[in-house]
Amino acid sequence: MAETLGKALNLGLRRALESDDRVVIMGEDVGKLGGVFRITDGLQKDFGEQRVIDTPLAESGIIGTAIGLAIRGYRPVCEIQFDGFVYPAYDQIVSQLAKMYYRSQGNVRVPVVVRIPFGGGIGAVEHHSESPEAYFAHTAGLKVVACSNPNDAYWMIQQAISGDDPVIFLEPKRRYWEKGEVSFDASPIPLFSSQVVRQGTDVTVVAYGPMVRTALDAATAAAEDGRSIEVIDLRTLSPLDLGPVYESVRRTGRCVVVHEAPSHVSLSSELAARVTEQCFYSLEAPVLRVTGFDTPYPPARVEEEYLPDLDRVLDAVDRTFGF
Amino acid sequence: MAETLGKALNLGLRRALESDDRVVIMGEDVGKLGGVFRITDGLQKDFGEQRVIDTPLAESGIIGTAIGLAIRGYRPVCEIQFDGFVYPAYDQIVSQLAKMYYRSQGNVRVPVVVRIPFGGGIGAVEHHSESPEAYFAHTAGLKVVACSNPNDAYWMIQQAISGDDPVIFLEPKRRYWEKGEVSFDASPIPLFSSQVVRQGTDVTVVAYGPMVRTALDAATAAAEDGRSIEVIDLRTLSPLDLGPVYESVRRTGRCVVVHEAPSHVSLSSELAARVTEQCFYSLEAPVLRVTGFDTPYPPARVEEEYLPDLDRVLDAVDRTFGF
Amino acid sequence: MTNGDRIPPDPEFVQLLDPDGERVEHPDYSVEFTPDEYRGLYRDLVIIRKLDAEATALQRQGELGIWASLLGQEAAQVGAGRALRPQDMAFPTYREHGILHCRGIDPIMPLGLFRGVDQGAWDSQKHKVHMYTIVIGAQTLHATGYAMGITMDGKVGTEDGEAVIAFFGDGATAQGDVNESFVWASVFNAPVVFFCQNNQYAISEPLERQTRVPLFKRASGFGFPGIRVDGNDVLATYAVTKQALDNARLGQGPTMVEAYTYRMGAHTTSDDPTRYRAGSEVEAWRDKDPIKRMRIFLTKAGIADDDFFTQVDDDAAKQAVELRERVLALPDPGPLSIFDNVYPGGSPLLDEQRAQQERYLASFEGGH
Amino acid sequence: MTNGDRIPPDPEFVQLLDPDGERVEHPDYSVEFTPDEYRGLYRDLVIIRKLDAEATALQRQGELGIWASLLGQEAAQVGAGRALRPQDMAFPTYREHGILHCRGIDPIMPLGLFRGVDQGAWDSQKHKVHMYTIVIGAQTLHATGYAMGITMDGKVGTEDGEAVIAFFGDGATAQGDVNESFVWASVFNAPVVFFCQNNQYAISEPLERQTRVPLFKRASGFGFPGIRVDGNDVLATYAVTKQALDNARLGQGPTMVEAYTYRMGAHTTSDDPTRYRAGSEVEAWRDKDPIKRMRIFLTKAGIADDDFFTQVDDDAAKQAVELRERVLALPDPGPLSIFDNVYPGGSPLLDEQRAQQERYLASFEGGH
Ligand SMILES: Cc1ncc(C[n+]2csc(CCOP(=O)(O)OP(=O)(O)O)c2C)c(N)n1
Ligand SMILES: Cc1ncc(C[n+]2csc(CCOP(=O)(O)OP(=O)(O)O)c2C)c(N)n1
Ligand SMILES: [Mg+2]
Ligand SMILES: [Mg+2]
Repeated sequence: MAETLGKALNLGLRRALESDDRVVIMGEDVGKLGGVFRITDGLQKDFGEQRVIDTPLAESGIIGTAIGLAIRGYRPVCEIQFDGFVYPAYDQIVSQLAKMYYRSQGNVRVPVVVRIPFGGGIGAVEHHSESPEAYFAHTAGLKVVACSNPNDAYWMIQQAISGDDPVIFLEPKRRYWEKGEVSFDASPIPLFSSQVVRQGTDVTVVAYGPMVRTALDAATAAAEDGRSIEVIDLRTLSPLDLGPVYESVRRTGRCVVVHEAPSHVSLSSELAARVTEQCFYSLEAPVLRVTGFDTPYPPARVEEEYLPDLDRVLDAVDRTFGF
Repeated sequence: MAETLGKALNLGLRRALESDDRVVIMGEDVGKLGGVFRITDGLQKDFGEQRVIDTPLAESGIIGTAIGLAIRGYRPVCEIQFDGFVYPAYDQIVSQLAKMYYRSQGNVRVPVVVRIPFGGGIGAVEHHSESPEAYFAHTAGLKVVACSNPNDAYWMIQQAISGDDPVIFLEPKRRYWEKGEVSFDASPIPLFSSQVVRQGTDVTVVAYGPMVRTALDAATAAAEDGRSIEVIDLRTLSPLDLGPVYESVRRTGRCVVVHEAPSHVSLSSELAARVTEQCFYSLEAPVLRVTGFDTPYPPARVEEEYLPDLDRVLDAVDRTFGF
Repeated sequence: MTNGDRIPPDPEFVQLLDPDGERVEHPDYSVEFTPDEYRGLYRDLVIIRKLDAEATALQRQGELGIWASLLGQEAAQVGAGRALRPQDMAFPTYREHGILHCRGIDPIMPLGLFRGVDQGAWDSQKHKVHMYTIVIGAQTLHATGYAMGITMDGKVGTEDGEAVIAFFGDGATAQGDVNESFVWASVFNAPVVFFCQNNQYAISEPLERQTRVPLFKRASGFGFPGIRVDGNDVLATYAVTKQALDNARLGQGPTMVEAYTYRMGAHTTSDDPTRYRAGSEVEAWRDKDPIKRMRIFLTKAGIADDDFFTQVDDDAAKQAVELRERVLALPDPGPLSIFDNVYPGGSPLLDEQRAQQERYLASFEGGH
Repeated sequence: MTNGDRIPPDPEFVQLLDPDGERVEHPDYSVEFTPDEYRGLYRDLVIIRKLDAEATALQRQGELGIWASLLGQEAAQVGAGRALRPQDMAFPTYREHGILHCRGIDPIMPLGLFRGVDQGAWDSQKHKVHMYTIVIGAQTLHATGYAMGITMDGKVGTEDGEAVIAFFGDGATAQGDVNESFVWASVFNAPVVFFCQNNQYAISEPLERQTRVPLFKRASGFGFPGIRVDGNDVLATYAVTKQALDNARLGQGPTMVEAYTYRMGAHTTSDDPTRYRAGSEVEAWRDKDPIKRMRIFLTKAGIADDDFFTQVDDDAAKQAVELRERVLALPDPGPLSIFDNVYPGGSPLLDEQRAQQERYLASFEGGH
């Protein structure tokens, strides 16, 4: 069935609530309003105020109490309203949530999922278009995933909730309204795995979240020029699942990594470093990176200049052939 | 004159307080106690309670009020007691301090320096041995520096304070008690520059903060085996000053990056990515990384297993010759 | 849950002008305005409401990305804004368009942020209004630090001392930062007024999600006075805020003012309040409208007549048209502007990125 | 600034046993202990002081990395700890060794953290004491969330309902997290007792750096009761905490208890309090010693005699020796243990790192 990514998440959350009564959803405006993006639409109505909890307006409080609920045996799914508002909860996430299992030598599990709509491209005001994934991926003890399409959204959210790891679950907000096929019965591939989403032979383009669509569009455009791009959807940012990337790069000899976040000390740095180390003799060109610039996110009317797009991806692909 | 790194910082702060009466120092226990590491020892006594301000116990409050003071025209130097306690201030640092100049189109300057003793190796309990530099280096709008020796400590802290950029100033706490020559009159090299601290011809080892000493020790040991290591002290982590690194790697053809922080999405990822891109045809081996593991910082009695040391650096150096 | 009057105005609720336009007395607060000043306040209320409506219309027509309307909160803002003295400094949220108006800031200014051409670009030093802050509560610490600086500058303790006002909403009271700012202000006896516009909602969350007691009571636990005022009463809000600011400038430390009001519109133009509150609740508040009561009062007191009211409406309409034209004419920022003003001290890394991007953009012009 | 009695105990300060060992009456609080129970409390106080002293000695001898002593705070901890019922859950800071004792946790447990062999490893579900939390204030939110879970589980509202106690210090009251936990607890009417040991200092910072009014007053601004008790009086602390816990378990929501006490020693063994407080202040507090007053009371009341006191001292000394031996015998964690328990679900990346490190370590054994 074709669903929007947002609706697929909603359905995934609904199924998680149905299948385990320890699952609770919490956050600002998630109840009656159904969240500012309506991802939790209708859930409070159907599951009640104890399963879908409208919280006070404080992110540290949301994550901190979610940890307490998890210690009590619940499985909280927290919504952070926008990427730029997760930072007040940073201490609870990196010092508490990420480390509890380690510090307790495995005694205390805190299966908390933190949902964050992330990325730009929706014409929003400041703090509403951030890509904070590097901050979490660098943090040992957290797992970080990003979905890019409705089918993954539906399945990945359920997998994140049913596992015991604390998971930062990144949702490509500008793709909430894009439709795609969801197979409700097919059993999904494992959560922490990458996937080749388009096969190709000349160059490997690696992306995640909102940029997967961009990479696929670039591949389509390039095909018209007779250039064959393989596109890999990372899906998991921590830990990385680089097997498919290495395999691909060893075939293509060229690699471009795409994300919206600034480049300095980012996921693309890590990919470039690891792909180079593992495919040193296969690379015909250095791994190139197409990313946001190392500036704060700019005003909406100029965000298209900041965000990687089809042209910038193709330009980098071209440059890998210039070496 | 030979001073410890801690004392050199104290002298640098004193000189900053003397030379500009808008400079104020603030933080937990910085007054009478002189800070838990005594870096601000004697300063409140000599400059008064309005210049050296003991604050309530809340890091967001420290940075948030420092921003307000900066808007008022002051130049606050905030002490965060230990690396692991900076996270409650994360929002104020990444969303406010880092972005104020940009958001205001240059109208509002917030020359705040955030001093953070960082890194492990002192046998401390949890949260006292963290290396959070990647979290800040990834943040556009912040500058991030790390000193490694008394002379740099003395000069860099003054340079950080006198400039108008918000600076995260990382102090290698385990080196606080190590002595080194401080030239009080020599004019220092620019703050945001890297420096070759030992010349060599076979391999380039890049480090910063506490690991510079480790890299130098490795170079000494390697020299006995007839291997010549060039050591570069990065000093600035954002922006990076990679000219000296590129120049060196183009000569040596080999590069090892060392830091205590976990490797995933870290400074060493960035260095590996950039060095590879810029020195693609000079590299005889991939850039190798010697770092903390991707685990939370372990208990003190086993921290030596976690931290890069001379042997691990030499092992990586060896491995660059195995390609 | 809906949010009419269930957390009722306290006995301590300060009111000088009731919803029916009757002047009422209060033992501790009063105002003495000249007729001109009274008319000026009315004018302020009408103009900011009109400009706000124009901005909402602009958003509907796609000319703004989003708009945060102040509808219903005009009296709270004009009362506070006019209570400020020239030397005072204000730290707003994203909804204080009325404060900007009172500080003489060109009404085009806040629209840049909502149109997406800038992120708040007025001269904050000159107008003594800091830029808008969207991250809930963060500005209360900035305000407190700034106020500490006033004390350090010795600009407190006299009649013409300086004071600071920090704006925030009912929802913001839950944030750590706001509570930390209370700690700091109290401990350092900072000359700051915490002005909370309790408009009963934080987006969809009613007041009960943030507190179970009236918000102004929060202050006493931190060691400074809190007071609730009828935020739809411009006279009372003025009187209470002025006294709080004067106390601050005289060195008597912080005060929290809770302006009890109501957000008549949506949270922002992206919001749909019908999902979470009853129309009847909104109607009940319409009776307490801040402009209506001023108009009745001015009429009854013979301070203004229909000619005046018509004139004000005309002026407001004219300003709205002007504003619209100027918004439409706002230039988009240039493509390389994204690299401007990242660091006062510059950055070679960024210079490189800018140069690269410049070359990249130029490659299109030549026919890519 | 020093911190004797300058923020004076309020009239509301609850005391049942004065510094001279006199039983005093309080209109709202009383205790009824059997002689055995009285003696048990005394025993608790002496044992935790002795074990604490032993830990301090171990640190001095280099056997612990650091130690956070509870000296002076024994009554606060035993009073609170003994007021807990088996079903209750506690969230400590890093100083609640006395709470662990009352919960029957092996005294070796907290020492692992301070020796550096682990990061807190007791079975927190079994003993119903969460691990130590060093990041100031963070645990108060965990406690509140846990308490919300009690309500959701329907385990509140009856005499044998469950309650939670969250420990924190005077310094912690400045942290955003603690204030947010007050908001949450209040709004969700969570069955949690906020137990603040006001020991007058946060490292070197005296109470005046965190507040200008008594701390217990903070609670009322959030809509729940706050009460100050003589934290050096084990009877009063017990009575007040028990009632607060019972209120919580009965569904009456949160209470803040401020146990007014004094940190007699250094903040930790790394600290040098002579830099920031006068010896005379410490001396003045010595007169209020929690053990001394119990001993006088028990003697006068004929509940215990010198034989008993000697026996308790001997037992404590024996336990201290045992503890020492066991600390010295604590094995260091194995080199590869750093890779254990990072993720319940495991991580291939880490498996790789562990395997690499294992090979690397093995290379030395073979003669590198
Ligand atoms: C830290 C943070 N979290 C969430 C948001 C999203 N958000 C924007 S406004 C708002 C509600 C604010 O309510 P209130 O403080 O009452 O102010 P009001 O909008 O009613 O004036 C929320 C949750 C934000 N801007 N910042
Ligand atoms: C977030 C954070 N900031 C700073 C510290 C360093 N620190 C450890 S204990 C302490 C003082 C705590 O004082 P208080 O809350 O009164 O508890 P006490 O130690 O007196 O029992 C400080 C500042 C910390 N552990 N966590
Ligand atoms: Mg509101
Ligand atoms: Mg204390």
